[in-house]
Amino acid sequence: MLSLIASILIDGISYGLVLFMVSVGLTVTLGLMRFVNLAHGTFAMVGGYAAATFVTALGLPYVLALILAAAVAGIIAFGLEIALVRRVYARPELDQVLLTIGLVFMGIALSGMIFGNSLVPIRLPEFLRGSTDLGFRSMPTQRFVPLVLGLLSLAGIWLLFERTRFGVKLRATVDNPRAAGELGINTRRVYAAAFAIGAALAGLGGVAGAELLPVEPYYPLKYLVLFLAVVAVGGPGNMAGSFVAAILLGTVETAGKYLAPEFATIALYALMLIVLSWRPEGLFQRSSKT
Amino acid sequence: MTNTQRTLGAAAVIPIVAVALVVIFPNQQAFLAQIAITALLVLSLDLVVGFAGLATLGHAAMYGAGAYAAALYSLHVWAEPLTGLVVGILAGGLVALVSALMLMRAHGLTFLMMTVAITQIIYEIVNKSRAVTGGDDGLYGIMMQPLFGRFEFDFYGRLAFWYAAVVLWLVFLLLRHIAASPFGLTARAVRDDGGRVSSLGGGIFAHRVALYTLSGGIAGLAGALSAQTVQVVGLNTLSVTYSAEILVMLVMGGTGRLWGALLGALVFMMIHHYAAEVDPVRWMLFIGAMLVMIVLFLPKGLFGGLEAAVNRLREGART
Amino acid sequence: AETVKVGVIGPFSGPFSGSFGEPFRQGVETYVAMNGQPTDDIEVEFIYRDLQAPDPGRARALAQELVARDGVQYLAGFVFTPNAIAAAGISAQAKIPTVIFNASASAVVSQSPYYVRTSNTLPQVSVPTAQNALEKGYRTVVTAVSDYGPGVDAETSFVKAFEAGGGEVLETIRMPLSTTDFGPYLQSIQLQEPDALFVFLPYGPPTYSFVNAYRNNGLDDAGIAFVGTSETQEVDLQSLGEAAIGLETGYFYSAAHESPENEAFKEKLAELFPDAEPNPATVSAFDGTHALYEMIRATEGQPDPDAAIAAISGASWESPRGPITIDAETRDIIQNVYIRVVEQEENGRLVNREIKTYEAQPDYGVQD
Amino acid sequence: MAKEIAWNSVDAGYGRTVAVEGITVRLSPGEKLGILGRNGAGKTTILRAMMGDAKVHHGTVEIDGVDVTGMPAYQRNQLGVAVVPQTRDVFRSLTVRENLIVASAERDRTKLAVKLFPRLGERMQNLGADLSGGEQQMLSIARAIMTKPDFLMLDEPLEGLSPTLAQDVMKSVRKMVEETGLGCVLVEQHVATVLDFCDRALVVQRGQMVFSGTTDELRGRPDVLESAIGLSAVSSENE
Amino acid sequence: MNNLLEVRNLSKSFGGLQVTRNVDLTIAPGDRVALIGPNGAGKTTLVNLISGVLDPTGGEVMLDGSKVTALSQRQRAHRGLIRTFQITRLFHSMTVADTLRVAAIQKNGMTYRFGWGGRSADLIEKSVERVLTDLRLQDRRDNDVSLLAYGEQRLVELGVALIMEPRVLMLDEPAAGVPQSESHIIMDAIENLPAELGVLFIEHDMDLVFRFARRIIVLVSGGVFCTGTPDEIAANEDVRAMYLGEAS
Ligand SMILES: Nc1ncnc2c1ncn2[C@@H]1O[C@H](COP(=O)(O)OP(=O)(O)OP(=O)(O)O)[C@@H](O)[C@H]1O
Ligand SMILES: Nc1ncnc2c1ncn2[C@@H]1O[C@H](COP(=O)(O)OP(=O)(O)OP(=O)(O)O)[C@@H](O)[C@H]1O
Ligand SMILES: [Mg+2]
Ligand SMILES: [Mg+2]
Repeated sequence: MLSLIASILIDGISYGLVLFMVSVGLTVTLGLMRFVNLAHGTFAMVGGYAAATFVTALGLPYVLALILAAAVAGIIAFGLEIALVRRVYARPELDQVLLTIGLVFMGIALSGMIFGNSLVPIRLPEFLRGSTDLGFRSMPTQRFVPLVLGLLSLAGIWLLFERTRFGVKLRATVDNPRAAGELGINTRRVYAAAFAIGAALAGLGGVAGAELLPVEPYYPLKYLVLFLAVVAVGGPGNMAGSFVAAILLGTVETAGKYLAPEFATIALYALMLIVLSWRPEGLFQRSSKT
Repeated sequence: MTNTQRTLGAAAVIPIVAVALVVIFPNQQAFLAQIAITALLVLSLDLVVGFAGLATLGHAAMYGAGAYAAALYSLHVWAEPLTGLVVGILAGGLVALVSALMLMRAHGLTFLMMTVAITQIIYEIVNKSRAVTGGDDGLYGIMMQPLFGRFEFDFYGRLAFWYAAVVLWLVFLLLRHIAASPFGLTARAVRDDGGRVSSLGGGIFAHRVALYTLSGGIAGLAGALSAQTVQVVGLNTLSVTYSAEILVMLVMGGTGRLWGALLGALVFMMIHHYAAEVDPVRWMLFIGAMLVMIVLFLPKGLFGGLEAAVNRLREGART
Repeated sequence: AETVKVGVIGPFSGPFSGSFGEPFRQGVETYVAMNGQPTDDIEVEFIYRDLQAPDPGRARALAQELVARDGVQYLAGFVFTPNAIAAAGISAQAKIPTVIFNASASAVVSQSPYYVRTSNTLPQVSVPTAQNALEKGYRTVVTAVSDYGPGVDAETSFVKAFEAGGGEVLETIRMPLSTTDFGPYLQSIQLQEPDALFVFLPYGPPTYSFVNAYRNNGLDDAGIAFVGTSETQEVDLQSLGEAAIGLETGYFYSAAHESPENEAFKEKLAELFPDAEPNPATVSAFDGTHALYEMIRATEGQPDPDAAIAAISGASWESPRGPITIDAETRDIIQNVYIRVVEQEENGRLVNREIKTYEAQPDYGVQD
Repeated sequence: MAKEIAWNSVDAGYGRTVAVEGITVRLSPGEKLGILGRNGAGKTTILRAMMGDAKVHHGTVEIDGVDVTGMPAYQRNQLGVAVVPQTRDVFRSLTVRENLIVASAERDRTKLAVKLFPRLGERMQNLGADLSGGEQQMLSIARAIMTKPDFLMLDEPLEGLSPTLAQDVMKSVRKMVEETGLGCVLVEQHVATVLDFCDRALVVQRGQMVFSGTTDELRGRPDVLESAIGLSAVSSENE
Repeated sequence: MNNLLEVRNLSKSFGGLQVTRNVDLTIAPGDRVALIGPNGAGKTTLVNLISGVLDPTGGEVMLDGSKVTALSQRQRAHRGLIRTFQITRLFHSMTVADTLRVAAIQKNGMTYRFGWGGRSADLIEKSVERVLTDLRLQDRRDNDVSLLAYGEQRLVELGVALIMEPRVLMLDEPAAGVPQSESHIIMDAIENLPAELGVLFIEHDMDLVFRFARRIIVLVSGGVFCTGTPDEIAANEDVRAMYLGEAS
């Protein structure tokens, strides 16, 4: 019994960390920037393909490839932001939906043409392969990647967006771009930087989560609901919220798999329904501290 | 133009386009029937998206409910088409009503994700009820009786098309009427600022539930049409992916105007069909680029763009 | 020369294009390249239509349009059961002989008197797999399949055959199709300590994640044998990498099948499509094209659906997969099922080495 | 420091519409310009033209001799112009402190803002959305001042402020004008306030400039006040 | 005397911050009461509590002698308790006339009508016309409200309240943003309301307050500081020092 609970927690949390890693970029672009970024998965996929290419074709070490992959995703996003995305911030959400869905379609077609329609594995280095013995059971070693990266990026973005002036500027720009500009903020630059950071994090997540969500052209559509769920349940724009939400969703689905295997998916969605009915703004929300 | 002229003009559009389509595409009536049914579904979606201002990825839940209900009705109760449509409306409306009670206090991303959750749960339940629904293999064996006891459903889809087109036409006229009514005006007010409407004594929750149920009923009707004309109902009718696809059609056409829904469905289906025919491998690239272009250059969707072009022509003609 | 048109409906784009759409086209074109036209004065023209996913409405519309507008005499392809069933109405009423390249539910072929199948059904491969598991001495198994039509078919027929042979099924797990993390399932299976684990998953990402999870959660160390079906499919095999080595599966085609027919087929395929893997789907389409040729020849290119179907019913030939027959009664395929084990060749490539053959397996059907 | 700001025969509006026409004014440091006019006359639009929020169809706006027409707002602010918009535009999802930090992270400045509006000091951790109307107005004024502008444009800044506070605000602004040479544009509905506070005034009627001159001159033009502002009893109210 | 509105011992806190302290207040038919006080005194909050936007932490609101504290904003509106908002809240996609129509539809319970026609529809058109005329907005009837100048939006905001034919009307700074020269349009409209109506208005413009109020309530730090006639308040040294300053 005890070991069952321990197993549920271990598997749930480690799955939750993967969910967090693949969604963390979206907490920036959708959560903070309020840009309905359905193309989040595209940047994650770009990161994944980049890492696979760096490791397999160029023989770079995994860790280096990971960092470069994030950079590649960030740079591509930066270009897209300047060319397309910035034109629709002020437009209705549905226009953003349409634009990013367009990007998703194009991303799918292009990656299929370049990398083929089958999945592309990212070869793990020796020290991440196989399993690690936890004493009473074992766990895939690779799962430590999302663990470490997840905590690092949580801390990093919390510091960046809650504790620096850049973060305040970004939130001000999102709140009221006109007023922000009139107070001397270069809103375009702030947006472009934030979008690129979001995409770079997506790229990182794409690599870190690739064992569970393997990289392939349809990646951006297949897992879209997953990304969105984490952000919605956590409360858009709330980093800690997304983190808790990811762990919660991961654990509940995992518990479902252990206890009622066929109903794991239903459990996950029922949980989502319950949380969102109970707290329509997500688990956490900013409020006045009085 | 007087109001009556305008109304008559609007009423004539669908029949004229339907005839034109049949003349241009004489051998593709099953495809045309698909377009008409999809247009009906997108029209119902416009009530939620355009009139209530709620982006949803769960509209297929009602469509699928209508489709399965009409299919089961024809398999086990009576294979008469018109009563089957009523069953579809009731099923779609019922699913909408029940989920509206949960949904209608939410909005934005929360609403979106709740619609996803509901749809996925229904999907899983239908998938698991294999004995009744056929699960993932689909529900098949539907043989409809002749329409009005006289017109046989032919495998070329001729009757299917006219059947769907007439239903679409009637629903469109009905919705146009409703859009201009006190109910429709209130819907727009609720979308703009619900809190303000309740400060005026309006029951926004009840109003939203009513609107969502109406929309669900029409989605169910579209589902029933699909079940009767395709004769197979698959789980895809209940999928989030399909919900997303019709949302794309609607936004592409232009929200809140009803015409946009029709135009979006027609254009998207046509382009998808022919792009996929010309280049089955790369058509997604084309469609993706087209969506991006529409957002950039036609901010009010295809219908908004069409309208602007017509206005410019008129102005040009005048000067 | 006179032209006979064949409409091929399949997922030439979308998530299934890698595992089905592309192999379909490769199979057809390889066959044509190897055999030329059916006769000197008949030319076959293949018209490909894209149908990404299960969507009966579109399936029906495409079939109708191919028949009415494009004037095809034959239809072919179909990956998903509901699509094949939706097109059956057209096939039956317009009398269009149709060769199913994949859709594997048992009921498909019976939906139209003009349906012929050159792929497989799940009972067909699961029953011999169960027999093999029994022969290897496994007494207890847990089954884990994806929760969709084929998965359920595989589970039902495996369980039936395994229990009929005296084995015990400890638990049957149906995993939702959207599952990405298989760890918990494998951990809980491990707790039950079965002799073996029977698996059926669709191709692509789920297979990849599952096989990795099987290795990384230490099931093989715990001595729980992997009894698979299509998991080491050639499309996925190379990307599975080391994790796949040693896995045993039962299926109807291995690219490593040793026969002159297979060699010729692989050689031509590699010549036409250097990046292609010879897949079960490629072979199904290859054989399907053979069936089409047989029917066209028998009717001399004339639309005579009943004669065409009569000509193919009961036909046998040597396919790259081994000997096959089209059942004269059911128009379904009868073929060998091979037990294979994944090995690494000297050049580093992984192959499904055939180690055992169950000959001339019919569709056992699913009765539940 | 910017030497002057100028509107050079500006036609401005929204989209294709033109809301104001032929606006020509300049303002030097230490000057106080009042803008008067009826509802919808175009007062706000004149300020917006300077910040780039209204479309300038014709003419130019300049800051210190630099033609800034078409420049993004943040550059105009960096050149020394700040605005307190009529709609206040506080960042609703940011706390009061963050609202202030956006404008400037300098501690001294924050202190200055709190000194001007002690009430804000008590509400530092509140979200902008939860502030009372008057508090939002204070925040909006404080924020603009924190960007250290050379020219401050105030669009009905006293709206919603209690009478005592309104007097304090005008005093503080006057002090800044005198001490730092701030140039100030004041859109006000109280004619008395404009006559009392400003050196010069601009009266707009239906988008047209119908008067431009010193406030003393305006006092002597009851016809303008009557027709453009609809005030017949100016003199009596001015007591 | 029967009061239209009676507020007893009303309190509200946000977390640790008490914004409304034990407020008692009555409004009788024909009352024209001004609510004044420093910024942040809790005036808007009080209106929010009375209209049902916020739930009080203590105390009661009575309408026509019956408790409405537990009722929603909507139900209170149905009983004739109508308010306007300090920061205008209009339907941004609508024209002026449609905005007023929406209000009239709610007023007449026509929300679930799926067509125009019938006598109540004429009624609606008539009341829309009347309000447009009263507020001199006839020219603007087909303009989008979001494109109006701010002052005009304030007028529409008031029009929406008027069309509801309230019994108790609470106006939160109705004249803010309206040029001095035009504030009389608003005040005239208020003046011309049926005599038996009770009006509570918040205003910082002392000219208007002293001209129109027959009773003034001064709110400080959430509590009622004093109540009196305009003359009494104007003469009150404490109020002068704290709030009025040099004004009047
Ligand atoms: N965003 C906008 N889009 C289109 N027209 C607008 C917009 N804002 C204002 N207008 C129009 O421009 C004209 C001038 O408006 P403006 O806001 O400058 O007036 P104002 O003098 O500031 O009035 P107020 O005293 O009411 O603030 C008005 O007729 C108004 O309807
Ligand atoms: N949701 C909230 N959370 C925390 N504090 C709040 C909230 N709402 C209002 N307050 C505070 O309560 C106090 C009273 O606000 P209220 O809006 O009632 O003031 P007011 O008297 O209307 O002022 P003004 O004249 O400036 O409009 C303010 O200090 C405000 O910051
Ligand atoms: Mg203005
Ligand atoms: Mg207030």
